[in-house]
Amino acid sequence: MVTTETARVTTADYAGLVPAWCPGCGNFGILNGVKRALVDLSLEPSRVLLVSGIGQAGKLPHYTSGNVFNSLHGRPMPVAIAAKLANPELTVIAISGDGDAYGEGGNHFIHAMRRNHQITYLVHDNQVYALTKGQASPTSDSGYVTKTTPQGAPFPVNPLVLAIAAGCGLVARSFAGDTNHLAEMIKRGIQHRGFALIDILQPCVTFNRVNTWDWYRQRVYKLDGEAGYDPSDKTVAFEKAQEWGERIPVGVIYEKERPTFEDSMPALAKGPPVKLELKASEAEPLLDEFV
Amino acid sequence: MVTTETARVTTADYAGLVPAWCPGCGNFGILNGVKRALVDLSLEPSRVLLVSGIGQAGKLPHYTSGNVFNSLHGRPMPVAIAAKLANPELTVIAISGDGDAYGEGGNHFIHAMRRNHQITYLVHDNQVYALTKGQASPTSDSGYVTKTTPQGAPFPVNPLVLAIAAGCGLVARSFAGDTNHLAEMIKRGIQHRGFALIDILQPCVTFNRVNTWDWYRQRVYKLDGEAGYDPSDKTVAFEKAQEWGERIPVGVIYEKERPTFEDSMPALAKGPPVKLELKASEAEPLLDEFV
Amino acid sequence: MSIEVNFMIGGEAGQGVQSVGFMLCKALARGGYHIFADQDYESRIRGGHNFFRVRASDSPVGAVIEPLNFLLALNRESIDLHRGELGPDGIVIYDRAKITGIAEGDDLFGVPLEELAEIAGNKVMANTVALGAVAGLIGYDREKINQVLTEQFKGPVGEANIAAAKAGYDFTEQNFKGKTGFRLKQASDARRLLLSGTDAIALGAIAAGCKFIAGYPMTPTTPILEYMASKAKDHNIVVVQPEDEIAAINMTIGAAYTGMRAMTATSGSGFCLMVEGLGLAGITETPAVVVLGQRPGPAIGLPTRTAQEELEFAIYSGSGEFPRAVLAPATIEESFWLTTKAFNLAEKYQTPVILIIDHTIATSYTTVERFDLSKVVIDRGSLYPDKSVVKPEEYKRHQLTDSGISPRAFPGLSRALAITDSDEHDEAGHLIEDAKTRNEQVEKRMRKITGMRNEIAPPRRCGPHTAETTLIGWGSNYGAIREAIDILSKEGTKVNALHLSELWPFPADAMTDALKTCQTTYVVENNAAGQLAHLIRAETGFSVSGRILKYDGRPFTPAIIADKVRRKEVVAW
Amino acid sequence: MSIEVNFMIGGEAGQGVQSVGFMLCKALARGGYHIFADQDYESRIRGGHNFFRVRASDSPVGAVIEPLNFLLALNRESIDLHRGELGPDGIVIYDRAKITGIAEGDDLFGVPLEELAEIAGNKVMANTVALGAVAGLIGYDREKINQVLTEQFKGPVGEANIAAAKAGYDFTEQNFKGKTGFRLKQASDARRLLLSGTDAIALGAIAAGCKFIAGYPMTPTTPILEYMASKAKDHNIVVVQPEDEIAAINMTIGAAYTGMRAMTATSGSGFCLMVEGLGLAGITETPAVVVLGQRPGPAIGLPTRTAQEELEFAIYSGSGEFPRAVLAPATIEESFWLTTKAFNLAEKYQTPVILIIDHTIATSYTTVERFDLSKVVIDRGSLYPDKSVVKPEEYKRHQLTDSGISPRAFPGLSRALAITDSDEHDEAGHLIEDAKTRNEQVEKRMRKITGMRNEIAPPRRCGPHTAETTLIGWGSNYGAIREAIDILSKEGTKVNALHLSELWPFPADAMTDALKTCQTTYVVENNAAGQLAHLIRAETGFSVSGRILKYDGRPFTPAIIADKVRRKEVVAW
Ligand SMILES: Cc1ncc(C[n+]2csc(CCOP(=O)(O)OP(=O)(O)O)c2C)c(N)n1
Ligand SMILES: Cc1ncc(C[n+]2csc(CCOP(=O)(O)OP(=O)(O)O)c2C)c(N)n1
Ligand code: SF4
Ligand code: SF4
Ligand SMILES: [Mg+2]
Ligand SMILES: [Mg+2]
Repeated sequence: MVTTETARVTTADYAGLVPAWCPGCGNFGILNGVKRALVDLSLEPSRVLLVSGIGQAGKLPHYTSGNVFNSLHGRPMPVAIAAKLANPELTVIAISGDGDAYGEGGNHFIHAMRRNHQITYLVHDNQVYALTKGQASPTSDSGYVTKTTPQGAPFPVNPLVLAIAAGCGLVARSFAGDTNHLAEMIKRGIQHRGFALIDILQPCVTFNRVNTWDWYRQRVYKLDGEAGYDPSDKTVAFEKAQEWGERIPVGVIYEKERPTFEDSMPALAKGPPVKLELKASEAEPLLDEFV
Repeated sequence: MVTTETARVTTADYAGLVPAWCPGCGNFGILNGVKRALVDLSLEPSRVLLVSGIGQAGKLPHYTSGNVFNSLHGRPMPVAIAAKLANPELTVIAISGDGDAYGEGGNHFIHAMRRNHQITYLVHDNQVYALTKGQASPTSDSGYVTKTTPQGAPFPVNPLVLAIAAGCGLVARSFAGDTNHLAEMIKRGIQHRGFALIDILQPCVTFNRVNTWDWYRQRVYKLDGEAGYDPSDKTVAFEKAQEWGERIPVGVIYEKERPTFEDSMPALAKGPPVKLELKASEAEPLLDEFV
Repeated sequence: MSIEVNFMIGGEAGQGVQSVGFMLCKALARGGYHIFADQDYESRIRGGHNFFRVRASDSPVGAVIEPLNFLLALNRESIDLHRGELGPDGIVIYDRAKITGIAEGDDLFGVPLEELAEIAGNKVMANTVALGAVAGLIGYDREKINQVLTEQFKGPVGEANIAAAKAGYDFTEQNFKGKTGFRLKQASDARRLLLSGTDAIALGAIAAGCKFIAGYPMTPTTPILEYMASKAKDHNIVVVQPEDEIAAINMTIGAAYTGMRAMTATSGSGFCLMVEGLGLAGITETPAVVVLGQRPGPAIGLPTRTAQEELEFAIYSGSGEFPRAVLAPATIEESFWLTTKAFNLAEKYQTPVILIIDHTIATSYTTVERFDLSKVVIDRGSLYPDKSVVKPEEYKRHQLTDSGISPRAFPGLSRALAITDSDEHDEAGHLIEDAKTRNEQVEKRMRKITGMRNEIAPPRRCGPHTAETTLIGWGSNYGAIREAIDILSKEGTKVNALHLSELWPFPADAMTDALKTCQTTYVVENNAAGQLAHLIRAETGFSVSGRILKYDGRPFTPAIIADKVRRKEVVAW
Repeated sequence: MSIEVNFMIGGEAGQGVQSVGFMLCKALARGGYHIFADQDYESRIRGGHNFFRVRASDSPVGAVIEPLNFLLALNRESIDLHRGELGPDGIVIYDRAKITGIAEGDDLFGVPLEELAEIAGNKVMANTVALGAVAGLIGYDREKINQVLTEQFKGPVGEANIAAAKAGYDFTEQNFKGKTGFRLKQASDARRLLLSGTDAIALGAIAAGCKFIAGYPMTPTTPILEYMASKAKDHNIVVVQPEDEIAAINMTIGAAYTGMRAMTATSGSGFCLMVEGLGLAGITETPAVVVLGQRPGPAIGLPTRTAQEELEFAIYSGSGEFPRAVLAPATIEESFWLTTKAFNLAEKYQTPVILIIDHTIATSYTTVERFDLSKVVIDRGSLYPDKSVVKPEEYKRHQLTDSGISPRAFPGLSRALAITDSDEHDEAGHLIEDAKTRNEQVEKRMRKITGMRNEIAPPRRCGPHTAETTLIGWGSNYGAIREAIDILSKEGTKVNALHLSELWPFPADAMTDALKTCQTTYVVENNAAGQLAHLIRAETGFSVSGRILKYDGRPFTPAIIADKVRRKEVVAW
């Protein structure tokens, strides 16, 4: 198929390899949500860059289309950040598992949010290290028993609370079981000016026997159905983000725009840095300063 | 001087090398606060372990007494955590600069708090990388100009907000200019069951020409003077912790006890693991399981 | 005539390939057989193609070999891919109802696995039926199978599985009796241990008194962490799964500084994040045992496969110069003993010790004679006598000594203050700037290398003292090399081997000596660069004649090595 | 007779030692002198003891030497420590009012520095008075000093400083005229650049078209980051100071993948945190230029001093095996050129390139002839032609080729999709498990080494073609070695040198050839292990006769090397 700038983008453009995930895995729903969002936004695959980490979540980019950088465990964020700085015309989506994002990648997570890079971050949150066969993750519920935590996992990290605290511009949660909602959140994330976190509840049918499809389904409720919820109120958002257990809110928990990191970079003034011509003579006036 | 268990601990016991800090540096006040707190608590130096990182702050342990592990930049926390697990009878104090704690060490910071290790964490927050000569730190105010951020530093991290979000049990701020208050906070930290963060406003007279002694003095006010402030209310604390600019609160911003990581470790049941006898025969019954 | 049977269980991830394979090993080991078994699996949890090879023999075995005698095919792909690996009398056991349309042949032994499982209670037990079917084909003691099943599955599930196994057993016994020549009776009464490499290391660590492990999950060493965690309560082991590997190594150092025997385990990517910590252990003179399980790189590479690509990385990594030991067990049994040695070297020389293994060692299973724990030495090195400090200044953590070793005191256990620093420091542990103290401390640390080198084992020679060709190896290739020697010597080619299990400080003198009598020399390594060959030249000046290299992530077999030697199919320098 | 003067400015941190030293260099360089200057400072911001040595000559110089002609002592300690380093006619300039009670001597030239400064406006300008005083003593052109002061201090402050310098100048001219034999007039009209090593690298990077740098501050490479930041606006350079070095290397890779020339700079500890990223660059075939500034380790070690302890670390670090280049400039001038080469190698071979320097190169200043920027080559390697992709599948990021090099396409710049993975992958960049594809990709990557090796410069020979003794060096020791040869040859000892500036892929054939004519061979290295000697043996089998090692954090001087050669004071293998 010859795609041209004007051709409509369809789901077929986002076809990819056959997923190596377990049947019934929540990741399939996420994959569909990603495709739906990109098609809805009419983004050509060649204008999209998917940067992922290592884990089951990290494989997603191979199962759709676009530019792909499948990076190290915990490290998609710095790769994504630099790619966006190098070419701000790209739509850059970073993809992690909960271990990738909040464990190994925790430091990048905090700092990417405070600096407010123009990235949409999708975290497949199955509350477990799936690819390595079921150890506790930073989001595993307190007391969650695994082979490395026979005494039960410690107090978890709440990524949404942390994101609000770190200055994230758009903080949202969605559920792998609701592709429409998820696609909506991803679109919101891409359209948000600044960093957007979408933490996605993702059942892992093989290793997480506690936070199952049913477990999530029984608890998840949509925030936009909540009368008067104001996602721009940080304190309200902080409280809402802490809600976990009997009821789990999904939707945009917090949103507030502020200047992005890219805004502060004088280097981007002349357009995408990657398009600048390279010439040695540029250093000529600098030499004068050393005479 | 022969110190014995019963001898009174005095400031002399906490004498150390001559500091290599600049005259007028806020670190001197912090050093005094640390000594005062340890003497007030009658802690023998041999029962105290000071684990520091690299930076001006990281040198502190050499200027007093106690067991000392001056570790890598950004890494005092994991060393401190393990030492505490190995010998819970030690009073373990971790010491960092703002770069050490919130930059290089950011991931350990978040996770140490959520797991709630029994550590007191002193962060000398001078809002600058001092030892490396004045680059922006994660707590540098927005727009702060340094040689690496001529366009001004990006949005800073607020360590107290982050700490509350990550589940820290005791979240406090103090000021290097008020040794009494600081000593008080350090004592509160040591006495708190669980992780205690004391972020200490520390003027760097050489590199930070914005957040000076005067700048802090004009803004700092004590929270305990604030009628009805309830540090056990997380939402209130979250709001208070965000206060920065014209007025900067010092004192205990948030405190709530919850089970510590040590509590969850079955290995500690028989006393300090470091005191257990090592014998190969312990593996004998395990061999049977492989027959 | 020696008895030897070679099985493969093949199927998708999630089909239970590993568990059937393991139970078969266990049952055969209980019958006194020597076992060597390896696993081939993908970096996914369901689907794809996995297999598990089990070799059982009445004499010790240390590698997988070709051809197969039994292929237990849990899916079609297993037949497509591996039928060709069967020997002349080889047999495929499969479910004729599920797998159809394969080329007919005498090798096909159809068993209604799912049907029999359903009758026994649930078709998920098809694997157990298969296990029973294999046992039936070789006429193996039913009791041994039942025992293993009872241990694996408790209560009523166990009973159902026993019924399922019985169904499989009865079926093959009734339908195929006499159609195969393999009969495995009890080989001996030996009660050997059946262990993987990670089991052996975890046991070695516990026997050595290690009560602290911090580790971030990573194939292939996660099972060490998991095993230690499973024993945390009963054996008072502090087990921490921290946020990343940087925390893991620094925790290991923190615990060791405080006086515990402490370790961490990882593989290449995680080890990358630990190398700054190695230097910290080096300069603070803190023992730290690090298990490095190699898999093919660079970066993530092939996460579930084998390699030997990080020898030079293990030896040279970290900022600055400091002593370290690098030990590379050749077998699962040696993994146990070198783990205990690692702790002794680490504590005696107060420096990091890296136990480098390959994925094959980590994930294979073998039978070993029960470890005689009375032979385990726990040598904690030089300790500062308790209570002897009157003034805190008296104790100097980094005291200059002839051996370079300064007595250790631990914080809080006496009045001695343990003071140390990642900056260059004086004897007392305080940071310094002057050249003289710097020189003293560098030289002190470097002197420890002399002591360590004296404790390093020389290369082990296998086969005849002199030979036309000498194979030089390290790590798990030991098993395959040894059998390659046998194959070649049966053909009249005199081949021997030099195997290095203790690689750093490099036993240069012993190696130089050993090489003197060698003619043609080939290293055998699972990498593309020939790192051991390079190291040997760096340390002795000796250049090997050629390199037998394999970097596809799969282990060597004896036949592959023998073939390369025969054809002189080696990579020149 | 050649003119040559040797100055030292000594004082506490915070007293302005560095700025006086630098201004002196600048003023002398403007007079056509060749300069070599180095810095000795502690890891603290105020206090302690610092000194700055300036050597000015009418012919090119590349090292500091003994003895001193002028010691500008800003505090007492400087006199105590360095008076003994003065030559027969040496002079101490100091403030007699502030520093009292020193043993009298003809060498003491007291100048009321603070008093004169106060008269000129403020006693903080005592340093400027001192600068003027030195200039007065050597009768140097006042205008040159004034120029430099005006550039350094703007407006009225500049004028006050000019007055202060004048006061110092007048004082020494009036009081000490004729008491010293050193007169420095304009040496030539040459308009050379005065640069530190980090300046040269930053300029090289900008000339090479590097417009992306991510770096976390660390001595001695922070100034590269800072310089690039100062030019960010005018030269459209993206400069990021991220949270840690892990982010820095991964950002560098991200930017390079997207099509920019990108770099990062650090020293040992930070490099430790980057080695996982090296492997990522290796397997994703992404160019990445990493500057590694060495200081004495292990761990933090001596943060503000010099070392060469990370050569083997640079070469062997990272998980798995992948091609890389390691370049080690011998001089500040070469730092510029090798930086431009680093970008070319990185992009042509799509792999990481490490520019390894020592603290001495980084922080010394020297004069160099103005770089001819028309000689700078920007070779971006094989690029996939734009717009040529009809189906996205057509472009294969990791296409197999004879050279191992696959054309690069950048995301978003054409329809070609740039797909890559840290897992082993196929040509299209998707992760794989099979042995065949694995082998193809390993071999493809390794083939790039052949191309790279052809671009590596052979060792440079200095001195006579044959000699009794050959000194083998790398990094900043080049300057000292060259002068050591001169010293020894004047004594009638024939010595030459082989210097390696491009160390990996190691130029093994050229080195083997070069070594053929050598008799006694000594490596000269700032480390305790003799890493270059070890590398040479690993790569060529050649064992050097001995090692001249220095690991106290201070640079070699020509005299130290000459002395060691004379006394054969070398470390044997
Ligand atoms: C540095 C490093 N450490 C550890 C690993 C091993 N590893 C691979 S995936 C993974 C965790 C996966 O968990 P998560 O990120 O939650 O992803 P999931 O598989 O659950 O989707 C780990 C620890 C690695 N590849 N690299
Ligand atoms: C891994 C690593 N990166 C960088 C450095 C260099 N370094 C030393 S101290 C420091 C920052 C100091 O800032 P901070 O932690 O705020 O301490 P301060 O000096 O301000 O007290 C840095 C970047 C290092 N030692 N190790
Ligand atoms: S292991 Fe869990 S996360 Fe991974 S593919 Fe299977 S169900 Fe999904
Ligand atoms: S540089 Fe700043 S933080 Fe460091 S000692 Fe001086 S005043 Fe204190
Ligand atoms: Mg997960
Ligand atoms: Mg600071």
